[in-house]
Amino acid sequence: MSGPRPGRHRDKVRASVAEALEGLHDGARVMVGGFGLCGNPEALIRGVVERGVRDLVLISNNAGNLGKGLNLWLQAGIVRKVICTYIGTNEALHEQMAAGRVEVEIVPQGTFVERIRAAGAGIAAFYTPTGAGTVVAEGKEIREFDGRPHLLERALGADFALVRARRADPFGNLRFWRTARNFSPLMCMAARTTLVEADELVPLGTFDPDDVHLPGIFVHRIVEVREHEDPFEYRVVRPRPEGR
Amino acid sequence: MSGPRPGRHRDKVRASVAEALEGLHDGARVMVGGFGLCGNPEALIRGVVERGVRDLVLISNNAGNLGKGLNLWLQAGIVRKVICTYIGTNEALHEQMAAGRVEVEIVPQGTFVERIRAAGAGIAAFYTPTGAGTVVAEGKEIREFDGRPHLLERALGADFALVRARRADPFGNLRFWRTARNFSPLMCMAARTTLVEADELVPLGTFDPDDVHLPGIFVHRIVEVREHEDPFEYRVVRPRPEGR
Amino acid sequence: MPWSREQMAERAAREIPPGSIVNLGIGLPTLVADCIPPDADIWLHTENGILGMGPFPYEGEEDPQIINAGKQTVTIVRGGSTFDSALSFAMIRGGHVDVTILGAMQVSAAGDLANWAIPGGKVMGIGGAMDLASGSGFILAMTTHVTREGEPKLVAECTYPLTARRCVHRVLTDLGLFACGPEGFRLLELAPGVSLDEVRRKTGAPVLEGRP
Amino acid sequence: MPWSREQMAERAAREIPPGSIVNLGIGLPTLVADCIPPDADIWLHTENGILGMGPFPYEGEEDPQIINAGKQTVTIVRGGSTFDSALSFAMIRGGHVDVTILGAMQVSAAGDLANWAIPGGKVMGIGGAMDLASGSGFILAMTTHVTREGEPKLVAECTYPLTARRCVHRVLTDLGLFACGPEGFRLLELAPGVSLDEVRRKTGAPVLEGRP
Repeated sequence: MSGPRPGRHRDKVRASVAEALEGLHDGARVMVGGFGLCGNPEALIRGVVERGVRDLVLISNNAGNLGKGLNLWLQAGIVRKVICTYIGTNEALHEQMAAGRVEVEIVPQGTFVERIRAAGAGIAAFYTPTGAGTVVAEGKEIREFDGRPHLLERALGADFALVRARRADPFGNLRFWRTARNFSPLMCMAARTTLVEADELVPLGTFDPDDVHLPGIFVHRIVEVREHEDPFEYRVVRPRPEGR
Repeated sequence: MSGPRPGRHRDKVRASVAEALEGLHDGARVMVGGFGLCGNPEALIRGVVERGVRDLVLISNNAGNLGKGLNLWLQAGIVRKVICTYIGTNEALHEQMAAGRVEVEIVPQGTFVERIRAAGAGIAAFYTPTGAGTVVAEGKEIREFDGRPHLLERALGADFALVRARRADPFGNLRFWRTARNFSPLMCMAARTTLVEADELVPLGTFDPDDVHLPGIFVHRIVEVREHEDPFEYRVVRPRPEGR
Repeated sequence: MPWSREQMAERAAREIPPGSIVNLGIGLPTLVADCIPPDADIWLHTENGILGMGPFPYEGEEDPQIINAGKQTVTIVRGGSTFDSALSFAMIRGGHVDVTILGAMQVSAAGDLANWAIPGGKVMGIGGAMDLASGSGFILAMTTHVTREGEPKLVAECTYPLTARRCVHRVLTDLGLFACGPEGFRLLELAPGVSLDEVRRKTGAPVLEGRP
Repeated sequence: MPWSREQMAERAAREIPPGSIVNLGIGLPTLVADCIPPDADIWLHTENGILGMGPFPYEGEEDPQIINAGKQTVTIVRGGSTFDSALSFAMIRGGHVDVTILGAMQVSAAGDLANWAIPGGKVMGIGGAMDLASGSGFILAMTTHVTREGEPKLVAECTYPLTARRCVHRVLTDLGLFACGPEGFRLLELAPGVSLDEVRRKTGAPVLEGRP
């Protein structure tokens, strides 16, 4: 008997970060875009702390670094589990792990993003050679294809995705800037509700149809945030040669 | 002992269609981009007939129509098998099938393109709900995920991909035009050797890095072809209202 | 009087909530496009790679490289986007398309759909039908109530090759609108002047009344 | 005398055929970028989403949103492109990257690679290492021949957690260049003034000479 679900593709623009975060609840599975501190939705990340939710499952490549980005969530103690690919020098995460306050699941990066894409694309599971013969294979189905062992990996979805875009139109068509794109489009596809923090909100029709990085079908709420810290994680430069 | 394979990412531009098709051999598995007659690599399609190869396995959504596009291959009798998603009014294919001259494998379109992407992305196989409980499931492994039956579908690769692009630079970075994009980027990823017929060859650096639809890593040969028929398959228009 | 094709299209359009993403199959469903209110923020998806498909182009503005899944020339609305087939089917299979309206040859009470092949007929191919039927949030099947020969298309069990099982939520015919369910087709609305008796006579499965 | 880090980088660069797509891991391999001849049509891939990565930016031109997989600011060359991580790993896993140069903690004669974790050490994570090791057409491992404690890094069997099995084709150390194989490490080149004896003493598996 039940009819179609209510349409979600109108009135997506929110006036504030707090409004954009409405409904984000304790225990939610939350994907956050960015590669390290590059391409972080900084205002949404801060907003989640201010909202006061807890027990979050965070799905993000790095969970911040240098006390910035998603380190705020770890410092605030609102994360129960992190699914990520790399910890490295992320002291906040090392500390929380060591203290037993945060469970950490480490996934190879290509598998991580492919699992996220699979969730968004309606693919339940897939076979990848990555991780065969390693600890990553433990407890997973292993199967040979073309003479090579492959692991069965499951789709990885979420309740919410929080991403940063360079520009968004009111329908949620997005463009990203350079390597700030990374996991964000895939996370938008994989979450039930997708929140976009756009550096700039532009009128509908600004983008040529061929130039949309991610169509608005995958986006549910948009908040414009013009100011970002955009910290350097490792600022490396070379001296400018004479005469340039 | 064996060292790295020779690099293929230089001197990609070919002076002629015949040169671009070098090495395309009898019995080759060939993917051809396009949705019906939209976005066909017209010159490469003709070139294959002129080359005189045969027993090809053609992987393409429709295999032409109205005597145009890939119908040329069917009329020339150079196709042994077609893997496609739709036949419809394609009389050339109906005739060849009926006469037992061409074997036809029909694949649901979403599964078709996902299998092609999988081949390009190093995913051996995946589980999709599409086709469960239908003839498509016959002979395939069926497995439940989240309470729904899924089919195991294998990656679908090829020896060659022949695609049309709107613009290419000498490295093979591509941009497509509107719905002429369709399967082409995925086919470029899935084939051992990818041949691009570009409406326009532009200098390196023409594209902003964020605006490349398909990076040149997936492209091996490029031929510029400025003239195309671009036939309408179903030209439908509406009358222009007065005063417009 | 049964609904005309145009009236069916209008009725179908009223099934679409504002703010929805919609895919319209080939044939009857195509007519629905013209009945969608312009201010409803309804976005048309076509599986060959457009979100925000617009009406047929004005004479002289047609582009052979801007087509719909039926290979007809179309346009792209303001805010529309184009993309490759893998992303397009990610939208479909991933459940991001809210409403899909598909033609049908047979629909079973339980929601099985057959719309791609007639036993013994020419094989036409599957196209995007199976993915659309498996992936969409809500599927409305749209068909005349009976075949040209008077055979019911709403049946207890499909005898034609299936497109997908348990996928159709509602069926709109020239006689009425029905919800699929394990016990039968539940009547939601009758075309004006059509009797429940006539519907029952022309339906190959129980037709139920009222809320379940 | 063993090769310096810079000499190793130069030697590694000579392993890359012109016209190749190359991914350079974090650490030692990063140095190889500076040794690639500018006219060799060698394109650097970084898994966070650049094909055609250029050198570090000039002072004042750095952009925190243009980084490599080590999160260092970089540039993009003419003809370079940026893309999402799914496409980037499709390039890697799909075998489209011709040459990958990775750091190593241990490499076995058969080509097993361990480069992401030390038993009992802090867990640093996997990042793209496993995908790179499983997916690339040719893998060159690059490492000092022994640990700071003098333990061999070229071993019969890895004791550290594996990154991938049977993936390394060649190993470049400060002492020489070796091909992996089931019977041992086959010597391809010695650093000047380094003796085969020294290499054998510092290697935890057989070191073979000549063509197999």
